[in-house]
Amino acid sequence: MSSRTLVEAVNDALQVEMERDENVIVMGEDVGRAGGVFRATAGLLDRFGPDRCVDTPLAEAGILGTAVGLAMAGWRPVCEMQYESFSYPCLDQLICHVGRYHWRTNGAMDFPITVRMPTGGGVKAPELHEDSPEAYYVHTPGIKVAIPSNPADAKGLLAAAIRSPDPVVIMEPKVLYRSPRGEVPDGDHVVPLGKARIAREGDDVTLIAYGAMVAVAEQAAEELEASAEVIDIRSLKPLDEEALLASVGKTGRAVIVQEAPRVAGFGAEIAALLAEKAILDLRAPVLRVTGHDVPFPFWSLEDEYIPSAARVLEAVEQVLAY
Amino acid sequence: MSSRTLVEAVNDALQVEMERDENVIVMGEDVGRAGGVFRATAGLLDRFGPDRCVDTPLAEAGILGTAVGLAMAGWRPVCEMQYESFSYPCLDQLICHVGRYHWRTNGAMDFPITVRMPTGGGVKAPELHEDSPEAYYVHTPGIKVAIPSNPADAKGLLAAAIRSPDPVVIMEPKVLYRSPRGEVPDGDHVVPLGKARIAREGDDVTLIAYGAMVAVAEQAAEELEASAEVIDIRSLKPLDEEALLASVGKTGRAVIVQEAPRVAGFGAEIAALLAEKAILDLRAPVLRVTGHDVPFPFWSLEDEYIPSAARVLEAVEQVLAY
Amino acid sequence: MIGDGEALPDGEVEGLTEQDLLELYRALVLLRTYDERSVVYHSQGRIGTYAIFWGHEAMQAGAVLALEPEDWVFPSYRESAIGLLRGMPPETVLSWWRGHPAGWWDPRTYGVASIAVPIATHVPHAVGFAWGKRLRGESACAIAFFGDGATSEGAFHEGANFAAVMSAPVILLCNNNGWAISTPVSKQTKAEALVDKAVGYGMPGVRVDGGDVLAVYEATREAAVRARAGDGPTFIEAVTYRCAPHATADDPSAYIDAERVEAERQNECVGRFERYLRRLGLLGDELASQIAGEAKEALRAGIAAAESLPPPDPGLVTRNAYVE
Amino acid sequence: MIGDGEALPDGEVEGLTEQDLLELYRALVLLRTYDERSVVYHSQGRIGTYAIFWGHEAMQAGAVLALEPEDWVFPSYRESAIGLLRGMPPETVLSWWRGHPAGWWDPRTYGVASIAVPIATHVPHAVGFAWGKRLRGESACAIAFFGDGATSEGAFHEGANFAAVMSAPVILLCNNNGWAISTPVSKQTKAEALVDKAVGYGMPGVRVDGGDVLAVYEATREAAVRARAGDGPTFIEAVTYRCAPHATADDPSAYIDAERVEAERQNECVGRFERYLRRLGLLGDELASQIAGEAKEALRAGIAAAESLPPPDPGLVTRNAYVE
Ligand SMILES: Cc1ncc(C[n+]2csc(CCOP(=O)(O)OP(=O)(O)O)c2C)c(N)n1
Ligand SMILES: Cc1ncc(C[n+]2csc(CCOP(=O)(O)OP(=O)(O)O)c2C)c(N)n1
Ligand SMILES: [Mg+2]
Ligand SMILES: [Mg+2]
Repeated sequence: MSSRTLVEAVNDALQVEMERDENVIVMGEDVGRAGGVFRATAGLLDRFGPDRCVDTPLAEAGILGTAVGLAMAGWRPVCEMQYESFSYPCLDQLICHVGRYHWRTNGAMDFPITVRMPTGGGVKAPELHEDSPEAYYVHTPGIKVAIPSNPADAKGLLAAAIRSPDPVVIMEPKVLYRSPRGEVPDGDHVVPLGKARIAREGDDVTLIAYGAMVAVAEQAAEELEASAEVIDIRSLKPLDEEALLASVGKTGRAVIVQEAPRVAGFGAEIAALLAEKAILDLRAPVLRVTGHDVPFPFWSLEDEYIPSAARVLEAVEQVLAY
Repeated sequence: MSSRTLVEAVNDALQVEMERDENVIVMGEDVGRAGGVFRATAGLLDRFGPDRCVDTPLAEAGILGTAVGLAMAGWRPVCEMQYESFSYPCLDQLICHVGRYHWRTNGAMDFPITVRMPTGGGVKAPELHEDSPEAYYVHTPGIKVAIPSNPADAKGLLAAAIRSPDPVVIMEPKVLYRSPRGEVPDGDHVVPLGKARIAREGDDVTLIAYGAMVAVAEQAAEELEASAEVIDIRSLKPLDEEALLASVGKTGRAVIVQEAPRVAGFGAEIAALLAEKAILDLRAPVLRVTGHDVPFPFWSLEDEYIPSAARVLEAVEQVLAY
Repeated sequence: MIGDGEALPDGEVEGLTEQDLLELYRALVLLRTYDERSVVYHSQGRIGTYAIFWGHEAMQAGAVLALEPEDWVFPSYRESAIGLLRGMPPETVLSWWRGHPAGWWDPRTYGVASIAVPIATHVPHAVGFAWGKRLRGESACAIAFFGDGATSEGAFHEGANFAAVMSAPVILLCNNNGWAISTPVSKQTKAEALVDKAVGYGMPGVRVDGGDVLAVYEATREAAVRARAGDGPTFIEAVTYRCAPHATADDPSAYIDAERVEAERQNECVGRFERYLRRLGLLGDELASQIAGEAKEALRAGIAAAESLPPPDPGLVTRNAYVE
Repeated sequence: MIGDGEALPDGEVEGLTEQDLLELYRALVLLRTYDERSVVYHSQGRIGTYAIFWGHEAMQAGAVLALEPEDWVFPSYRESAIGLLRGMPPETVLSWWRGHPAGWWDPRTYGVASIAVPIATHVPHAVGFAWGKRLRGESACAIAFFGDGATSEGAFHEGANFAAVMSAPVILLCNNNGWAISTPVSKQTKAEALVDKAVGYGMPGVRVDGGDVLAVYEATREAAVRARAGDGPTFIEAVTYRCAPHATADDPSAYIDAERVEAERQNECVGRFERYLRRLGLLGDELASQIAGEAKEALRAGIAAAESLPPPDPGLVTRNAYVE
């Protein structure tokens, strides 16, 4: 165990996985000499050389598109998108090829491609540095998506992604990159995709969150009179339905917290799951506390946009009223 | 009134709106001389000339990106994406700029851009000609989305989109392009965005669908013993919540039909809406009948993938059992 | 411009044996037969919409036969049957056009990637593959086929730039057939020639007569030598002309120049090479009809095999999106 | 290459009056002052992360002052303060970097589009605007500023190609400052010069010394004349060097060549033009310090105004996504 920040845990995962499998290749803008704008890839160039830690031209679709070809040549590319909003140019490759190529070969050929990117707001950055686009990725067939909420999971989920034969998108909440620190297992550490984490046990209401919103949900739970269970989804796709249904089966109430814009966001999928499979358990409406259907604001207003513990508490009070 | 196919109705809308407003400009791949691969833009080049019906280079991001500039110069661009799957390259412009630029000017400048594309399966076409990507568009702030299920709405919704000061994506179910025909009002005909249509009245269960799935829902309703109400959403964003809540308030049961892959599809948003605002009315689980979380199959299997009346009936029987 | 659309003979290519020349001819005839039969099968409702490549056979065969078996081919829908030159059975390609999952294949079996439907998006795949092989110290290179219209796409640009920067052993073969559906190349670019684009990527560019199989062969072979020597990618513009509709669903009458089409058909690439071989005395009526017969038989057997396949397993619609 | 990095004087530009030259100088000083003050404000926590453009002032001012007021400017984050040359108050730009909605503006007010954060995505906007103006029979043209790294993006490629095909009256001004954050231009392209890319689009390309304000002015003016004459777009490569970190958040020590930076700083563009004006006898200490004072005062007033703005209306987070 070592105490690490989330970005240090990401770097640790890359070091361990590159050491473990010489087919792992890290590529992206400024990942080499500079070690990444968040230092997630620091030290990889010196340790593994320019063939396995590649500074690419400034072209996201080119990065992901060539990664498809690299996978065909036997590599396991780990592509960094410098910010989530700059991953949009690669959606075309992701939807048309990354999520389809294994299927297109009747399951014969694997495409073990990992795409990792910082995500979300709270860092007072200029426009288009604070989006939360996970819904685009989750809706795409053939793609798996995980979002860690702490350093240990950041390492374990990234390791699972790199070892997975399937394409996985890992979105790292950039607001958590440098704090808080957490205890991270040294060496091999894998957190399997598809398993949620019960961040806090409780009986009266289930707060469902992922990424940076887990801490917000935990804070709300802390301030709450009633007993709230907090579930950290971790793996959006595949989704740990059992964990969610078990908790809501127990509490009968659910509040979903999502930073992304509300409409057709991932929270809707969770609510839909509950409306289908937990309807008899539900004693109250399923509420979503989310960002707004408006672009992420200029950062002086970001705290008004990002769900706060206060907004979560409001929703919880509402569902507890039933 | 004239009897028209859906694609003829689209063409009629373009003719009427281009005549009505000389700032409307149609652009896209093969929209000019060829009149579009589905003939949606037939006759526009001859009638309005090459300045207002533009054959563009083969570059979707370039089409939408230059449309942003054309709007800045006072034009109302109507961009055709040749097939829905070829709209993926323009997602970057759509998310970064089309949906954000009005907001970015503090609401000062309008971007009346329409993007229209054929969508969905059922036409026995090669790979990537039969996707249903509406969720990507609906989730994007600043974008409105409508999907017609019949010729009259195809004309009216497109007219509304072209006249709207906001960017609107119109997705035309290509399986309906050439049949059935329908009565379409001549001349001015606008179907306001944000209003659903009750396709069939009923009391026991509400079938919620849009685009090509409306006919599937209607067929299921037809074959059903019980009395089913069928709602044609038409406008996915803005969404007619009142119409949905009123119907489910009456029936207490809802089945959502969506052709797109299930996870985080638009149907999830509808289910989430009901789980939040209709929970006390719901007497049964909210079920979704959808495509699978797998790429749209080779066309010999498309009928296995696309929701069928039989699959809808199965779901309806389930909810009626409660 | 290597090759010469007018004068014949097309001139010899160093190192090509008579057997090689006949092999090229067999490849041309096989592709031509595949294409012509497919149009018939479509009209008979035995396959779905089909992208015709009549007149592009020399461009396809000349390039592929100039490569080594270890080299990978990245086709667009326009080169759907190019796997036949790598031993892929016709029923596989016919199944693709029949919308049957038997139309999928494992790219490793033939060194042929899946057919790319979205324009230009496979260019970066070929580049990444070639780059990846080079990183492994292997000598394989890759070739990507794409059209004139594809050069307008960002995917082409990003792929070409990566190719040059990574000095990937890849050949970018642009089939300039003058049209992107109804859009003439003059509306696609203001460049005098598509090969001019090579300059901006800092890679060598070659312009060849795509109807001259030997010219394409030679240009491709030289590009492959450069690639294997570590000198990076080459852009080849193969000038052809689309004498047929874009696809069976397309009616070009609205936009095409019928006279030009007629002229091009007169000078079509298979007959042109056949006349050349006959002049060289390498081909006589007997051998010609034998080769034609073999190709016809291959297609007859191919469509029979495709049609005798059991209907696909419905369970497939929920499978193969993920390994796990 | 127009302009000359070494020898001085930079030579005269036909038609430029002494007033014009002094106006150019005022613009340079204003931009330089804005940039240097911003770095200070950032260190004081008065603005957020900031993209430094020290050394790029000549490239920006030379281009914008060569245009007409009707012409639109499409800046990247690197030209965030370019609106100042169009009468935009410093507090607007400072507010942008302070993350305050007062940093948004109506592009029509100054003929300056919003700052483009995603690389190269604004190139098609400038092209569409110019094309649209031409369609209206108006004489306005547009200029897009972007960097060397931006040339690798598909958005640049598609925009440039549209510009040529539509013969849009647009100027594509590539600020080649040698770096994309930590990535040198040598890893961005294999082309000998970025201007080589113009060939592939069939548009004229010019390479100028971006540190020579008169060279940039002249090249831009000529491009604008071509554009207004209906002769379409021009690609201008302005060769500069990034003497500062990419942004206040960046530490270039890991990758930059300190000596080269020092050399470039010695030859920085504002001092260079100042020495030229002094040699011409157009500028003396008094006028120089007056101009410097005006700029300082503008910034002092600007930051004061920005800091005295009321906090933004929280209600904004739910507004302005839609007109209706
Ligand atoms: C990204 C994308 N946009 C549009 C299409 C539709 N489409 C299919 S073929 C074609 C024309 C392609 O022209 P070209 O690149 O010259 O190749 P050719 O068909 O002539 O071989 C178009 C626009 C597509 N398949 N992919
Ligand atoms: C699409 C996109 N990808 C990545 C980034 C992150 N980023 C910001 S500046 C920059 C480097 C840009 O270099 P260049 O184009 O040369 O412009 P310069 O910063 O040198 O002015 C990068 C990669 C971005 N803003 N947009
Ligand atoms: Mg073509
Ligand atoms: Mg730069």
